[in-house]
Amino acid sequence: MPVASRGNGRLPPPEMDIATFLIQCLNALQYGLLLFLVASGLTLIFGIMGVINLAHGSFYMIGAYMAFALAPIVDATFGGGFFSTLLIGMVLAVLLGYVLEWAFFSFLYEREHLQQVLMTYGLILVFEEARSLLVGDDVHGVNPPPLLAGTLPLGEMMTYPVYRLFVSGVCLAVALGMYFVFTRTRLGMMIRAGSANREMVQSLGIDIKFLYRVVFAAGVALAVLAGMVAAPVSSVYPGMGNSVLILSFVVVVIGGIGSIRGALLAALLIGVVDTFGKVLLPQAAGVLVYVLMALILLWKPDGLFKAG
Amino acid sequence: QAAPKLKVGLMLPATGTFAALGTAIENGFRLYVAEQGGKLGGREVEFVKVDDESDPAKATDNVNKLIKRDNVDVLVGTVHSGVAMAMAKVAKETGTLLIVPNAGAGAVTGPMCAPNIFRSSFSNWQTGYATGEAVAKRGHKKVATITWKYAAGDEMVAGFKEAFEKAGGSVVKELNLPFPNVEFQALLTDLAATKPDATFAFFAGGGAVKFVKDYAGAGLKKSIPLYGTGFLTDGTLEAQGDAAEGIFTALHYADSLGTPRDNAFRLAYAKAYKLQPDVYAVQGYDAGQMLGVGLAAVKGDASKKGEFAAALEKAKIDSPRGTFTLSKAHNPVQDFYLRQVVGKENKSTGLASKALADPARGCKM
Amino acid sequence: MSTPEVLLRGTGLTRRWGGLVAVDQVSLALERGSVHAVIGTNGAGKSTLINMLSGEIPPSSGSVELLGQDVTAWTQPRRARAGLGRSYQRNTIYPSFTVFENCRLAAQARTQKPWAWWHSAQACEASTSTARDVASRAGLDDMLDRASGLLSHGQKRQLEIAMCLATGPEVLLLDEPLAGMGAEETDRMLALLEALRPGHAILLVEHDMDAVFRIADRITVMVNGAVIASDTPDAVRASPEVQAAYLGDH
Amino acid sequence: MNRRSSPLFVALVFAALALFPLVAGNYGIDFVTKVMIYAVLALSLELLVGSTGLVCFGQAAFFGIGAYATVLLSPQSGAPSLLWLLPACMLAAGAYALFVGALSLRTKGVYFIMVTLAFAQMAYYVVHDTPLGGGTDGIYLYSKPAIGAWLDLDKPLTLYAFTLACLLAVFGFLALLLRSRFGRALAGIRVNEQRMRATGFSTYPYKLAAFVISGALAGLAGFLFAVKDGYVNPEMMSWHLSGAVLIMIILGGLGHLRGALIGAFAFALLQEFFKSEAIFGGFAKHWHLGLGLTIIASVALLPRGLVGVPGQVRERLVGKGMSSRRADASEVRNEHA
Amino acid sequence: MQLSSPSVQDRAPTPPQGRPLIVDARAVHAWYGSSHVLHGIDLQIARGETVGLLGRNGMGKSTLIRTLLGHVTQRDGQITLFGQDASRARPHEVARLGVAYVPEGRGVFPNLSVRENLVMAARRGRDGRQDWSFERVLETFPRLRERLTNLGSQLSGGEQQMLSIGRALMTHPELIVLDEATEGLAPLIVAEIWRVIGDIRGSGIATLIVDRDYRKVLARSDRALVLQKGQAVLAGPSAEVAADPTLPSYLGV
Ligand SMILES: Nc1ncnc2c1ncn2[C@@H]1O[C@H](COP(=O)(O)OP(=O)(O)OP(=O)(O)O)[C@@H](O)[C@H]1O
Ligand SMILES: Nc1ncnc2c1ncn2[C@@H]1O[C@H](COP(=O)(O)OP(=O)(O)OP(=O)(O)O)[C@@H](O)[C@H]1O
Ligand SMILES: [Mg+2]
Ligand SMILES: [Mg+2]
Repeated sequence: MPVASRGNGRLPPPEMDIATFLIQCLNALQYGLLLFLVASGLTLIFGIMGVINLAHGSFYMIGAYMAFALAPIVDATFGGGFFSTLLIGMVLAVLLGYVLEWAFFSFLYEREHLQQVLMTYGLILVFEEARSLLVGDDVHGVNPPPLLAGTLPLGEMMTYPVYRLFVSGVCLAVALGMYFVFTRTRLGMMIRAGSANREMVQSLGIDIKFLYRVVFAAGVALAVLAGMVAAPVSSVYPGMGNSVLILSFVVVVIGGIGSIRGALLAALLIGVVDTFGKVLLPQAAGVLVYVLMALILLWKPDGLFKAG
Repeated sequence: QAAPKLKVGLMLPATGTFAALGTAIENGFRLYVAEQGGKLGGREVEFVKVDDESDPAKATDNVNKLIKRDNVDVLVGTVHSGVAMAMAKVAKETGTLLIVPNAGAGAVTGPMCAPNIFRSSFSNWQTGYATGEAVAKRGHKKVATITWKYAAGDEMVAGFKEAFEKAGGSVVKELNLPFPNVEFQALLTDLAATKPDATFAFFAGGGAVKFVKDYAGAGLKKSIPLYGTGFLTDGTLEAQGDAAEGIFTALHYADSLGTPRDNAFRLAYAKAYKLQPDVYAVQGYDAGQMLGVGLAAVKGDASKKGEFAAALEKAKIDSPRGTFTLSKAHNPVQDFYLRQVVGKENKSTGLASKALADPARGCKM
Repeated sequence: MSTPEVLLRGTGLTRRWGGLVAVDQVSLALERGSVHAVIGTNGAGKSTLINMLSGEIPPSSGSVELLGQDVTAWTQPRRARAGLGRSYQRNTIYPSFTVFENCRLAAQARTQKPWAWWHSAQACEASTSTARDVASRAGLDDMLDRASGLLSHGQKRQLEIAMCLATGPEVLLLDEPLAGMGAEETDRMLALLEALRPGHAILLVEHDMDAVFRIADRITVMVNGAVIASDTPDAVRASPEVQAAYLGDH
Repeated sequence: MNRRSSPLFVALVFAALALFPLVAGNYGIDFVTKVMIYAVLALSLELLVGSTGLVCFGQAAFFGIGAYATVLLSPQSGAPSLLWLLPACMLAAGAYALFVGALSLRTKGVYFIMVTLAFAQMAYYVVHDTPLGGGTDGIYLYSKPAIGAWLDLDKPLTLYAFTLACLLAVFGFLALLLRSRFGRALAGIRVNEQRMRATGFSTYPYKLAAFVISGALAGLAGFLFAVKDGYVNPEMMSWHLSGAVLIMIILGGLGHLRGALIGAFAFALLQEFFKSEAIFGGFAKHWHLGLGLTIIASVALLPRGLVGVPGQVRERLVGKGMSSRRADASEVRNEHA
Repeated sequence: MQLSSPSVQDRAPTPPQGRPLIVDARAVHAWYGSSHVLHGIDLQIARGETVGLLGRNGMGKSTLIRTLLGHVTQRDGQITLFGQDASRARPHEVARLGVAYVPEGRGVFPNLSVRENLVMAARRGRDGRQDWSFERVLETFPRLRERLTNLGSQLSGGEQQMLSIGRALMTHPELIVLDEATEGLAPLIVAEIWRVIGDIRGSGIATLIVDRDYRKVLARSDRALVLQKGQAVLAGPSAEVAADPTLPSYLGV
């Protein structure tokens, strides 16, 4: 009997050549960037606006299902395929976010923060069920646009889907855009100020209600964008929102609430830990992210980058 | 005079990841009952449903609801193994008839086996074992396995390994990832570095879709053939698209088996639900058949468990998948097909394993 | 008179915030029976000094001695229990509690008995009577049952002082107690300090120069973290340096 | 704001619970037993969240540890004695709480929430991924604990009575605790920890003590749950349960012990209501929708949770609007801004 | 001119003839929940005028201000700002009319740097004025220049006060409302603030000021209003108010 199989889980320790190592680094990077994209909407609504948004996963799911359900309709009416679907999806998301903020959140800011937990929990249930009623409970795949459907050779036997590069690109663009808006523009300053003292912001002539409605809408749009962009990679299935929710919070919190740089770094760190953890420490792969979070927060109780 | 209605408790997932499976099983079951004119064993059937949410922490309560509140005569359920384990425990304690239409946990017809507990689907071990035989037969020597780290995955891999090593092959790498993580890239890279002859995979639902797509996307499909238990490509082909084309899997059912029995079933199902049936629908349907057979033997008196079990143990169930019998531990002894994805179908290419019985390790009955 | 007893002594206290030296080698001694005022430009480091003395933040270097013991390594609560009380420049109250409960909870710090979980806190005579007493001394008799978050700004300032007194400290570090108080309350507060003076050592940080010169026994002047003068009120008032840096034409 | 629970209401609730078995069937007893267990769990969390201001998102871990300890410590044959098994389970949960609390109390706010989640997830993966507790399929309890012959928790009615006694004991204990000096100190920590420290309270030991008590009480709930079901599964430690308990106490109304009680019952009853086929027929499978909409409506209409309903009704009757509350809240918040 | 509460009919605040009123509030009432805090107060401010608001702690000064600015929503009475009805206006609308607010307790944004606190507020005045540039604010408060990158929460109390005033100036208001603006400031800076108030008065900006130093307020303002338990008990030109024999009793001195 070959030596290699000596009972369950007792296989020779994994070893890695340079090429494999480099590919794994690429995987880690790419996964980290995807994570950031998924968490970006939360960074905005939770990290910067300060609304504890459990429904983030639902917005993400809505995005993914839009990519699936909207694409044929958009393609038939407007043409342009994937990219026009993205555009139209974002427009719808902004509308959705705007209306949601108006109907469900505008009166919550002055209340105890935990009320938001309850509200967004209710929203999760509603969205998940609405999804079930509208599109059913089946698993669906979404194809990347033909333009990005190719693969690139990687190592001896592997290839790398071009679409994943595109996802990483979108993520970097989102990260840069958010960073710029929040740290360099007055809009960003107003938003951050609003999370600290709404009354004073109003006293400076800023319509905080409108401002926050817009920001919330933008947060929803980002989550939906993430869902739509990730759909071809992750496929579309019931409960998909749930599975990204906690991880998104982990990203935002490890990075330091309110810090976009921090969130990006945290996402990349998780990417590395998860990727190499699965290969090098498969027994503990499930907890590694949480161990990472616990260690970082015990070391730096305010996350990697304190907001500011 | 009319006998009192027979209460059938359906404990299936109506929400969550497995909702679609729950629906298919229920449809199959109801189809059979409808075919019998709404009666089994001479008694009109009444359904009571509970959404088990695939949450084992709520499972005991949900079963109790059916047994204590609704006083059902028979329990049918469920998809999730952990939930099924809780059901089996209650069924065993209360003596209520239980037919498991999907969950493949070995224990249900192993250590937990009981005269009143039956399964119309498969055991995890069975599916893995059948695949192992098939992969060995196709001439592969070194295989890597990959699955989620949870009971079903472990059991399937164990079954696969048992058959594959028996046939002289060797498992060179066992890859796991935490359930329900779907980020496969790292493990695929690892797989490529290992260079096995073939890969054996078990995933289901969204995870299966993503895995198959990622496998193809990473270019491994061409160099390292992918095998799996049937769940890898069942109910997911539409979503997997081209990435699944050509993949071999083993399961106790296949699309367009072409037998008259299957054709009739598929036609009836499609007519009733405007949907194509899948393996889950078949399992639900057969749960109905098994109940019908048992109840016929006891003339609708569900309390005569001994006779009910005896009848089923002798019975040949005329399933759309092909006839099967029940083992001593009440698990189907059935044929497994080696299927290949062609177009949007899992086409049978022949038998992977004939009349395969679960060893029912740990069952004392 | 015997030699005055030093209750609190800071020696060589320094605090850096990044590159900024907020407090630079400051030493001072608070004696029983005297009011020691610390004045200085905005951002001179007065509050930071109080924070270091009370243990709220650790000094970058230097040491603190309380009632003859080196307490540099002690936590803030421990110093507080040993007899060090402070007030904050920014209101630091329990806004959702009543005024009475604010004071009572502060008084409870002296008899904590956390293990006595079957005793009602309200039944503790010592803390309730102290609470009433300090509230009345701070001029809050009429407000005992008001939620303290709903008080006017000046009333909150009064409460801030009441809570500091409730712990019965021997050493009081008061960070701008008069800020936000009207003329009447200012007078009341100065009378209160006057009454506390015997038996206590009081550090008073204030920008109200009339008040400072009325009550202080000794004045330390800080500019940019460093002490530029520490002397009797008259000497400080006369110092041209202090006038240029802080007092102006006062 | 003084938080006096209304003793009459609570007395009525407990009286109703005591009399309930007289009118209920088997299932009713089972169901209420379950809800009472959740109420114990909710109370344990209320001590942290509502009273101390520590939002713990890992309560399921202590619950699960209590439950797993029950099963793992029970001998294979013969009923274990309640007398040592129950304390042992609470001790096990309390010990983990001590460990988790000692570390996680270094952080604050949302960071604290996430660290407690992290530690709960670690416990979850230990039972999920290792054979220790039967892995993902869970393990069974073979014989239920008892004290001699007169208290056998295998009998549903006995279990009901025992659970009710536990609930009453926990409620009473917490009510006393919260009005004691210890409880007031916790309240002070919730509102303004900085001031607490400045007046001489070492807040860390206080918080840690609250955390351990809470963990042990959650362990008690876990024990009862394991005994009731005779089956434990890793999902008992998942964050979904931690979240659900949090939802219960928010729904009931934070800052009131009876809020936890009301919340646990309301949450369970709402689920049952919307799941009921008798009322909703085929639509019952979409029960999430009804539950979700109800929760949303309750947030919108009941700013103080369910416990605030009587007060709101009174205000309505007297004709006093809600704007006063809003002014108050914003004022109080700005204090910390 | 309108009269305020009956007891002071003879000393109604009459703004200088010919200058347009920018604030004209009549019979203003305000409530916090069920407690009635303001009982019908009249207040007029003309362009470029400095008006002082006096009274002991808790008499309703801040409440009057917050009512005018739209922060207190339970209110009654007629409020006209810059000729427009603002009885129900929301705070940001009031601010955009050209009213800047330096609240008691400062209201500095703790999570923004000093620079950001200032920059975010910048806005042109009603007539397009932009004389209060970032630079000019820093010249007025040099201490802030050294602290530009610090967060609001890292400032000393006085620095926060300077920042709050500087921020108000960056909005180029027509009326600046200072609620205890000199609290916690060193005497030199206080003198500087009073000088700035004089400056802006010179440039035609009106000021409504609350300050504990009532002598300074009366000396530097055109008119003054004294509140007692939510009612105006004295009102008129500052010199007259200062000379009123009842004044000390209202201020508790
Ligand atoms: N947490 C901090 N981080 C960085 N700098 C700080 C921090 N806290 C205070 N400072 C700086 O330290 C210096 C001293 O501040 P401190 O509050 O002690 O001044 P102060 O003398 O009390 O002034 P004021 O009279 O204005 O209250 C200030 O320049 C302030 O900006
Ligand atoms: N949010 C609130 N809710 C209820 N009552 C309040 C609220 N804010 C203030 N009050 C009360 O209204 C009265 C007037 O308060 P206001 O703040 O206007 O006083 P003030 O004259 O500004 O006093 P100070 O000089 O102390 O700032 C006070 O008695 C105060 O207790
Ligand atoms: Mg200071
Ligand atoms: Mg005021």
